[in-house]
Amino acid sequence: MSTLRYIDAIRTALDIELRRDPSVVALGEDVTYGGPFGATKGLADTYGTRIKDTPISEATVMGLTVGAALSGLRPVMEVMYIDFITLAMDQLVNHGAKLRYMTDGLLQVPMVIRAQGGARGSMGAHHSQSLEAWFAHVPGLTVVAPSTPADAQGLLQSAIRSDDPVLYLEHRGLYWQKGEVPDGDDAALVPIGRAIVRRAGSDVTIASWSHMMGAALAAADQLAADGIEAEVIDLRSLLPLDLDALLGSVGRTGRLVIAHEAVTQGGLGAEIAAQVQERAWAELAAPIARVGAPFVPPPFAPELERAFVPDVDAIVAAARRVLDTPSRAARPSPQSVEA
Amino acid sequence: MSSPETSAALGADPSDASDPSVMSDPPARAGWSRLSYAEGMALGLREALASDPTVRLMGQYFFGLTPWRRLTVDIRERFPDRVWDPPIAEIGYVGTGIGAAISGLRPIVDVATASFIFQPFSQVVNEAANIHYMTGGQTRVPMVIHVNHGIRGGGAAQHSHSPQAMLWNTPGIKIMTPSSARDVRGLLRTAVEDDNPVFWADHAKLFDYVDDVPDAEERIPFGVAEIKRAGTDVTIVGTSLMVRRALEAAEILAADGISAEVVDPRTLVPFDTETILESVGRTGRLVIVDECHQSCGVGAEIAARVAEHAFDALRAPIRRIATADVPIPFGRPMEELVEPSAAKVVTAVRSLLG
Amino acid sequence: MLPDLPGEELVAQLRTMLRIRRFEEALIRLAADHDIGHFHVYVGQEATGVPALALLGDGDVAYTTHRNHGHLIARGVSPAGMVAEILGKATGINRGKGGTLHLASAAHGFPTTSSSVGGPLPIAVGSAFAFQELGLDRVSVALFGDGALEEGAWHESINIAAMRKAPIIFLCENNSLEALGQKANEYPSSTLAAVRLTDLVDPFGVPAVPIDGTDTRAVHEAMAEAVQRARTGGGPSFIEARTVRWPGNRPLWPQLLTGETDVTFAWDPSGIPAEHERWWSQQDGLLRFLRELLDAGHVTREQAIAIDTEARDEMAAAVTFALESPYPEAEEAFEHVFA
Amino acid sequence: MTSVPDPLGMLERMWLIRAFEERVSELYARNQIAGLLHLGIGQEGVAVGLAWGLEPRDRLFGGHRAHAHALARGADPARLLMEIAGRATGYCGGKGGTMHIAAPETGFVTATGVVAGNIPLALGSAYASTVSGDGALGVVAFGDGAGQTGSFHESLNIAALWGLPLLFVCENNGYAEFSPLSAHTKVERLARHAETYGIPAVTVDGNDAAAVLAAVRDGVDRARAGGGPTFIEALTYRLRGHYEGDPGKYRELSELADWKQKDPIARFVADQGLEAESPAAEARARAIVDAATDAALAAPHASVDQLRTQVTAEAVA
Repeated sequence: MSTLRYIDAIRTALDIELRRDPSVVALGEDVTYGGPFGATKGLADTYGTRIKDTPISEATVMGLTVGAALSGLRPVMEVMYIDFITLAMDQLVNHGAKLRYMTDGLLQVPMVIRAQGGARGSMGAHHSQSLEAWFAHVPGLTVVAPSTPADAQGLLQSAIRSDDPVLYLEHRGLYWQKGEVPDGDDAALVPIGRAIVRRAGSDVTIASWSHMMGAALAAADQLAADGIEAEVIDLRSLLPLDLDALLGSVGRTGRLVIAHEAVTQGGLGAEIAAQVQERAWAELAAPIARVGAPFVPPPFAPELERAFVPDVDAIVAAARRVLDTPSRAARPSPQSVEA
Repeated sequence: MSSPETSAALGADPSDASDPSVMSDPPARAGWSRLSYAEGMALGLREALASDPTVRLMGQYFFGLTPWRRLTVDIRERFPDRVWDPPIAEIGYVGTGIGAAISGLRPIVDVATASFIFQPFSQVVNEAANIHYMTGGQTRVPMVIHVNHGIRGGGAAQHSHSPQAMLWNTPGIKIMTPSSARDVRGLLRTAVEDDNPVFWADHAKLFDYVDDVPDAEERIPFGVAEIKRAGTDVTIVGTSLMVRRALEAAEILAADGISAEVVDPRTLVPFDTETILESVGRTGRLVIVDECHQSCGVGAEIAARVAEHAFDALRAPIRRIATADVPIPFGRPMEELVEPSAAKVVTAVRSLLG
Repeated sequence: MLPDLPGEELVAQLRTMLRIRRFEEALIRLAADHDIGHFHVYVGQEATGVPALALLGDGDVAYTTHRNHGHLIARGVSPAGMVAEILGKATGINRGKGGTLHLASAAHGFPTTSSSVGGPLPIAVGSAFAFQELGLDRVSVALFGDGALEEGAWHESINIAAMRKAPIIFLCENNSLEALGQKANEYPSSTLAAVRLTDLVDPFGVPAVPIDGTDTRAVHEAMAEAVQRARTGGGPSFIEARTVRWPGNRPLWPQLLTGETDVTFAWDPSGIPAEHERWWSQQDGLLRFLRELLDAGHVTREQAIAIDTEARDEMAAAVTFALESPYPEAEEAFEHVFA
Repeated sequence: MTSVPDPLGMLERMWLIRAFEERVSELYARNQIAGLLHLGIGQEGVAVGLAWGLEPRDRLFGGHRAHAHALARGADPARLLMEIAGRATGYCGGKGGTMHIAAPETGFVTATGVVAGNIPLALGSAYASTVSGDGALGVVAFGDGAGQTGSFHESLNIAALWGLPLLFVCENNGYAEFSPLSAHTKVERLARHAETYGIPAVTVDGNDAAAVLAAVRDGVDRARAGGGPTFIEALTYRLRGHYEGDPGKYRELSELADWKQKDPIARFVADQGLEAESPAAEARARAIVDAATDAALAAPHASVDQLRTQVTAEAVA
């Protein structure tokens, strides 16, 4: 085990995979310098031209990454702020995500898009968004969002080894957090599509991911002080979702709160709620509560930014709300549910 | 009744198109006309151009490549200086539309096939949607961005998108998804007069549907759902073309003695949650039919809201009928399998009623 | 050389340049004690923006970028409201919702400011389009750095502007001389293959001139010609104003590496520190302009010091105003999503 | 006259493309093919001149008008037609269709339905070969409509900056969708843009397959020698509309008649002295297309069982 910061874990994952596999390359604006936060710092010293600076041409660099992936490389592209992925949406959505399907598997696109986001540090509406729901809406993509250094390393290694286009979402509010990471080339690997229970409990399930996990765990601590045991699930993988883990937990607790930093409306919480209400109909004792950002662009002022990002109190309040709903054991049983 | 969708197939010469005056039945009642959806669109565009000299059309594929595109020719003849054909440079011309809106015009910008919205996505979601907010309310962007969305027949993965769910997750842009000649005309008038960017999603397979439209000018407010068919046993919420599929399903269900209520939200932003909750309060059951992909689609948000706010009224889980979570395949049998259909709605309703 | 303008106008431009310089210096000092996030300053480019924007009239618009502070002051926006905005205060010009990246003042002809590289270019073309269609005698100016030329938005925008003969001026402030990462082209730009930036313009038939961005006469004349061309139906123009990157702009966060500006350097080089001798004696456009004004007798040393003192005092007061201003109510976060 | 090493092979392939495209047009008119079809009749000279200058390992990316490019590189006409007709046995199992054909084993990697969307893909392919050292060139064919897109500019810049082994082949057929080029840009020759970035550029008569081949060889030689990208602008003409069913009313009939006089096949036959061989070559091509048609129409439609396969490498539920 080593103690690493989240950002160091990202760099370690890149280092391991670059060393293991000569087809891995890293591309992006200023990546030889290390990028704005140092995720790729020093890699160019070891791997030379396999660390490649690009012009500020997001659309083309995304397409170039797709083209490199279907020509034998495993490129890892860094999008400096996820907001700028909007400039490259056509190449990501219309090409990277679809080429395997459109060609019925004649082509494959083993690439990773690293992008960081989140409303931290007063960067305003063009540098602060959480956009995972867009990508969880696009068939063909895989979307992961680690919350700990161990997952940051393990999921990035798995993403690079995956034969699919993976969107790897970092949160810059996590970069300096430290955690234990297993040593070795394969020890840290985290399978894609598998959630993890961060805290066991029986009264209410709180599902979250990325930076909001910290608030979710803090909320569980607060609830525990009142004797309420919350089970906290870190989804980690957003497409595909580990629905079995969620349904298992909700089967025990009967209550679900979904907390994310993205705008609530049209967010991934909606998809989770829609699936769980359908498939855990009989077990649900109370309405599913969603905690997310209001339907506004990320504001700049620190006060407004704090008001925009959901906090521990919001999660606690949502948990209390669903716990206050009288249990409905006598809910009618579901009809046959189509797969 | 044979579906008019088939006649919207691509590729026929406009001169082969049936004359709309022949297609349209005599007016149903005084002061109303029977118009196809495409004619309703054209009427709305003409009225908007006539009523406000600052309205401009940027682009020329409002009617896609369907025979109805001759209506664009008609508009161009009436307003020769008000239509601009930009190059294939969506970033450039959508941005041009934004700047023009900031500086005194009310442009209606056509991005044509909805899949192409991903080219100027940054202009739409980072610029148009944010400007009013980022400037603390100083600057307004009164523009309409038009697309033809959805599975239109052989469009495959790059010409069949329904991107409105992604934009529903994007604060600052209004969204209209009309389903009838009357709605598209009336909503368009409201959209053009709105001081915000409005995303206007049409479906080429709607163009031939004929409905009554008032002869007088009409503006339909945003955020007001319409109950397209009243019923008591189940609520079916549909958007855009899926309203038609929902109505077909309701017809089939009626033959079995099942009374379905069909609700058309008409706009996603703002969204009329109340009307749906009221309907579900009466029926206790909800099926949502929408053409976005299911994962994080329009149906997800509606289901999550209703599941939270009508928890006690619901007598069965909410079912979503959406486009399957695969890129849109090209071959016909596969295409039919992925898209939402009346039959799928019927099956879902029956599963809820047992 | 000096523009062919009355002495009092030139002195007014000197005042504006000093106000910009003192604003940016005050901001850098403020950032040492207050977390104001990432910001970009206009130091070293005052001699471009001030004479260029002085040629615009009421109703003309300009679209600027992340490096916008100098442009706004040049057109009369209140520095106090700008600092307040940068601190996210309720009295900020964007009510705390934009911050340094998005400073805008519609009343002063800055309808919106985008921090997406290249993003404002087509929007600026759109304003020119509207002026044409509405028959208004107005021009639109796109202000951008050389990096924007790497974006596809640039190519699409100039093509449309050229097709339409739109009344627009593309004013590219290339501040990359002596910047990091230069390539061996005639004029440095980190990631463009074109030998000269103006080569990118030539195929479109748009008049394009490279000028020394510290030569106020060159700026004035190129801009006057471009404005005249736009107002008389001659279509777009492209100006590349070249300046040296101020050493304090090289770190990720701006720093006063050269020390604060000392106007006496203009006439007393003995005080210039050796390590920044080139900057203060040859590369700083503001001091060059002051030297030329002194030589031409438009201003005395005493007057220069007095103007500078006023500028310092104004900016100190602006900072005080901003610091003392209240933060916005959190509910402000929900305002202005829609008009 | 420029001599070419394999005139009969080139002629037969041009006839194959012509016969194939005419057949696709007929099938579409008979409603046996769905979708939005863009045919390249009249542009065979570019596709074949290009293909004959490449090696099998080189990777070509086509646009929405790419049947010709796939056939020129050696795609099986039957499997290609099956794909266009949405059959399970088509190259892409019926999932791609006309705008997304692929035959990677022939060096025709894929097509795209997005104008200019293929240019960055080819760029990435060329970049990959600089890393892997596999010696493959990236090659991209696109129309003049792509020249006004941002991706075009971004790609020229990166290709030049990085000195990528890449051929840009612009088929300037004078029309972007329904508009003459002059309505979309003031730039008459898109090769001008390439020169801006220091990319060697040449404009050739695209209806002269031999001239195209010569230009391609120059570019290929340069790229293989480490000399970076080359831009070839081939002037040609679309004898059909933008898509099948497009009445083409935006064009003058006299213009169409002029270009019919410059038919690339007739031109090649005359230039290469193949008058005696041409009828048999045409007959062979048409027979191949007849057989392909029979096979395609007899093939099973795409199976709905395959609907959810190949979305990702990991099977989806």
